[in-house]
Amino acid sequence: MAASLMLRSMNNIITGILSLIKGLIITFNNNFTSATTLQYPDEKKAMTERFRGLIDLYPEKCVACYQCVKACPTACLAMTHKQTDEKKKITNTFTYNIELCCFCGLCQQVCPTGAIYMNKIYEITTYERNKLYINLLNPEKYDEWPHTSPK
Amino acid sequence: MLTTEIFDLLKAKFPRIAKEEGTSAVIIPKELLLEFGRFIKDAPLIFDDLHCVTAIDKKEKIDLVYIFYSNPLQHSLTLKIYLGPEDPKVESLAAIWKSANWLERETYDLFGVTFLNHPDPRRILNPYDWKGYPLRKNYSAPNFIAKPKL
Amino acid sequence: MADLDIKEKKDIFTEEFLINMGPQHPSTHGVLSLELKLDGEMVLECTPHIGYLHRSFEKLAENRTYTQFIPFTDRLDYVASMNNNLGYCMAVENLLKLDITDRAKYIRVIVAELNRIASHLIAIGTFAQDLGAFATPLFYCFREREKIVDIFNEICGNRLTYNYIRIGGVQSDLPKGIEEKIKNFIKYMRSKIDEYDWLLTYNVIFLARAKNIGLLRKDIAINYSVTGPNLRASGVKRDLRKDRPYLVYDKFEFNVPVGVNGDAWDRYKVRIEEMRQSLKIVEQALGSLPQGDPTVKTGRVHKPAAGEAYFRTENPRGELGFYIVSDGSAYPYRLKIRAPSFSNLAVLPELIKDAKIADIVCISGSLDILMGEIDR
Amino acid sequence: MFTLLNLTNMITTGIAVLGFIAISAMFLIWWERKVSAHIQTRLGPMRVGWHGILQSVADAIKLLLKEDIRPAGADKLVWWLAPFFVVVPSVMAFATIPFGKTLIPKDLNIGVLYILAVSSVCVLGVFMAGWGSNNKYSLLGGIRAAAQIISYEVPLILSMITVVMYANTLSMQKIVESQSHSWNILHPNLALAGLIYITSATAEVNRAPFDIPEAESELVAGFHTEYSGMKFAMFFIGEYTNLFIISAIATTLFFGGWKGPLLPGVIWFLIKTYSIIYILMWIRWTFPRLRVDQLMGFAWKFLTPISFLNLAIAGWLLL
Repeated sequence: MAASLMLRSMNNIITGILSLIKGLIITFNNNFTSATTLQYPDEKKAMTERFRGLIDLYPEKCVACYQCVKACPTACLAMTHKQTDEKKKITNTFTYNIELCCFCGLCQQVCPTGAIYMNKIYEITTYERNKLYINLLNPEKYDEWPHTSPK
Repeated sequence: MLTTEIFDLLKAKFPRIAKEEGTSAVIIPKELLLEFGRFIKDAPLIFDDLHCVTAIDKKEKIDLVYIFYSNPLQHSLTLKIYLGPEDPKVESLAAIWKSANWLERETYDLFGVTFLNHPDPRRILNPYDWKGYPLRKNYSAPNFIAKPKL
Repeated sequence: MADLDIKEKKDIFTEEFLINMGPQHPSTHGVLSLELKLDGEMVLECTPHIGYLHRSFEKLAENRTYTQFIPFTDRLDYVASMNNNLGYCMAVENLLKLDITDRAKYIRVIVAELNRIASHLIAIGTFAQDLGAFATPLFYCFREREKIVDIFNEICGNRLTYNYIRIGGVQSDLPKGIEEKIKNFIKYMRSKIDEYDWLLTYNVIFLARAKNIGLLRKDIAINYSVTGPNLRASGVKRDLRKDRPYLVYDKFEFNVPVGVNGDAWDRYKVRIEEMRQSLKIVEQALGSLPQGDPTVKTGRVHKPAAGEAYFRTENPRGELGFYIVSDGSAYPYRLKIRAPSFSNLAVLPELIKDAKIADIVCISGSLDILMGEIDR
Repeated sequence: MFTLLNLTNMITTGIAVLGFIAISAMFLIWWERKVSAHIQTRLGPMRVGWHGILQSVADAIKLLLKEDIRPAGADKLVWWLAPFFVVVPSVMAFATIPFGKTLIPKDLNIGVLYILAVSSVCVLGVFMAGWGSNNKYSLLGGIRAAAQIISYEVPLILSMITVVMYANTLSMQKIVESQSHSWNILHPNLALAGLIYITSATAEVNRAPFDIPEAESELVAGFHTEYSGMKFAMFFIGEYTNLFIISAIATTLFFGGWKGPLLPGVIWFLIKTYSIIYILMWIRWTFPRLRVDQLMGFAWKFLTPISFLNLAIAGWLLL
C-alpha cells in the first residue's frame, strides 16, 4: 500500500512539474510574437468606415423634419426651424449636447435625407463643460479635437 | 407538460384559482400562496426554480408576478396575485425557494410590496434609507426629469 | 468543516475581525461591497451590499419607445451587449408577433456567439488575475478579444456598446469581406484556447487554488436559480439554446459542456469548453449564411397590442429574461429585466462560509458576476 | 589595529557597494517591466530615453517629490522605522558576496552564516510595517509575511548547509574555489539542494507564486499599503536588492560564482546572477499565487522533509 502511495505521489509531482514547465514554454514563446499594443499618441488605431463618433451635419441637406430629435433616446438634440420665402423649412438653431449623447447611431439611421451623420472623432476631452454644448450649424465646431481619418 | 395540462392539474387541487384571459398566467388568491408554492415544488410539477419575481403597478391594483421553471420537466408557469394598491402584503416564499430572498427584496424596494416573515426585509438596490417606491406610477422623485414626449 | 473547531475552544478570548471589502476593491469586478466577519483567515459571515450602479433602467424604459431602449440594453451586461440587444429585441418581436428574415437570424446568431466568446475571455482573464497570475493571462485574453472587437467595429461601428440588433432585424447588413476575417479569427482562436489549457487549466498551482473551492451543489444552485455556466458546472445540463431553441440554434450541431462537482475550476473549465462550442456554431452559421435583406421592414414606431411577453435568452452569464407589459401605446407600460448575475451573486454568501480570504476572491471571480446587470 | 588605510579602504568599498546597489536596483526595476512586457506581447516603457531606459530614474524622482503621508493613528515610531529595517539588512548582506577573485568587500570565514543572520532581520521590518500602518489589510499582510518568511527559512538553511558540508567551509570565496573543477549544480545531491534553495529563496523575498503578503487581488497592497513617497521607494529598492542577493548567493553556492573560462570573473558572476534573476522574473509572470495555508503546507510538509532527506544522503555520502 505504501508503495502505491509513494508511486502516486511521485506521479503527481512529475505531472505537477510538467504542467509548470508547459506554462513556462507558453510564456516564453510569446516573447517572440510581435507586440499587439500601439504607442498611442504616435500610432492611432484607424476607425472603420461605419465608426460612430461625434454627430455632424450637412446643413443644406436638412429639411427640419425633427425625426432625429424624436429618435434620440437621451434627448441630446434640440432644434428650432424657420420658414424660408418659398415655403421650405430649414433649421434656425440646432444644438447638440455631447454630455448626454450615448453614440447609439439612431439619429443617423432615421434621417431621411442623410443630413445628420456620425464622423470619426473619438478623442472628446475638454476642461470646461460648456465646450460640450455644440451648435451643429457652425462649420468649425470640431476643430478643437483631432480628426482621425478612416482607414 | 403543456400549460393547459398544468392548469387542469392545478384546478383539480385548488378550485379557487383562475386563468388570466390574455396571457397563460394563473391567478390565485393571496392566502393560498404558501400552500400553492409547496404543492408545485414537489412531485407532479417539480417547479424547482423560482425564476423571477416582479410586480406591475396598474394604478387601481398591483399585480405580483411569479415565474417558475422546472428543470427536469422543462416547462414554466406564470403565477399572478392581485393586491390592493394601499399596503400590499403577501407571504414570502423565501422558505421554499432561496432565490426568492433577493427577488422579493427587489420587489419590496421598487414597489413597496411587503413580504411577511422574509428573512432579511431590507431594500436591495436603493440606499437603505430611501423614501418612496421608485417604480410606482405615482412616484415623483424631486429631481427626476422625464424625457420630453414629442 | 474546519478541523480545529474554534467555537468549542472558547476559553481564550478571540474577537471577530470585521473587514469591508469595499465597493472599490481590485477584485470585486465592479462596485460590489462585501461586509466580511473574519476569524483570522477564515470567513464566518458575509453580507453583500449592491446597488451602487443602480441607474433604474426599468423606470427610464417607461417613457422611451421600444427602439429607443435598445442602447440602454447595451449598458446592462456591458461586456456582452450583443446578447442583451438580442434578448430585448426577441422579447419585443414576441410581443409584436413579428417574424424576421432568415439572413437576419443567422447574422444574429453569429454576432451573439462571437460576443459570448469575448465575454468568456474577460471572465477567464479576470479569474486568472484574481488567482494571482498577474496580468499575463489577462493580456492574452484581451489580445484575442481585441480581434473580436475589431470585427464588431467593422460590423456596427462601436467597440463596446454595439446597438446593432434592431426590432425586426439588424441595423445594417454585414460589410463585404467580413466572413473572411471571421474565418481567420476562428482558426486563430482555436490554437489560442489550447494555449490556455497549457498555461492555466492543468497548471498545478491553478488546480491547487481552484479545485474543490466554492463547491456549489446541484440542488443549492437550482434553489438559488443560478443559471448559465455556473449551473452547468454543477452538473445540471440546462442550456436555453438546446432546451428552447430560438433563432436558428436548432440547425446547428454543438454540445453543452457540463461540469462534475461544481467547484471554481469546473466553472472555469465549462467556460473554456463553451468558447470552443461557440466557435463551432459561428463556423456552421457562416457556412450556411443565406442571402436576403436582414434590415428592418416595419415602421420605426412600434405599437404592440396590449398584452405581455416574457422571453429568455442564453446570455454568457446565464438566462437573461425580459418581461414586457404593453398597453397599446408606443411606450412599454412595464419592463422587467431578469438579470442572471443577480441570482448568481445571491449564492455567494452561501459559498463563502468557512472559506479563506484568498478563496473569497477566487469564488467571486469564478461566478463571473457583473454589476451592470445586477444593479440595472 | 585600525589604521587610516583601513578606514579609506572601508569607505571606498562602502561607496562602491552602495553605488552598485542603487544602479542594480534601478536596472532591475526597468528590466522587470521590460521582461513582463515582452512576455505579455506588449512593449513596456518606451518613452523615457531609449526603450525607456531612464524610466526608473523618472520613477525615483517622482517618488522623491511625492508627499509622504502618515496614516492617522499609526504607531509613529514603528511605522517610521519599518522601511529601514527592510533595506538595511539587505545592504549589509552585500558584505560577503564574492563578485570576483579579489572583488569581495570582506571575505569573512563565516560568510554564509553572516548572510543568513542578516537576511532574516528584514521579516521584522515587514511586520513592523504591517502593524504600524494601523490598517486591517496591512496587518493581515504583515502577519502573513512573518509566517511565510520564518517557515521558509528552514528549508533555505538546510539546503545551504548541504553545500557547506560539501565545501566544508563557510567562507564564500572558498566555496567558489571548491567548485573550480565542476559546478555544484552538476552534483545530483546538490542539484536537489539548489532547487530547494531557489524555491524557498523566492518565498523569502515574497515573489513569484509566493507573493501572498502583497497579494494585490486580496489585500490591496499588503503591508506597504500606507506608504508613499520615499518610504515606498525604500520598500521597492529593498525588494529588488533582496532579489539580487538571493540570485548572487545561488550563483556562488551552486553555479560556481565567478569561475568561468574566458571572460574575467566579475562578468561571469553578473551573467550568471542576472540569468537566474531572469528565470525568477519569468516564473513570476507565469504562475498564479498559492493560498496561505497551501504555502505553509508546502514549506513544512514538502520542502523541509525533502531537505532533511537530502541532508542525510549528503552526510551518508560524505562519510
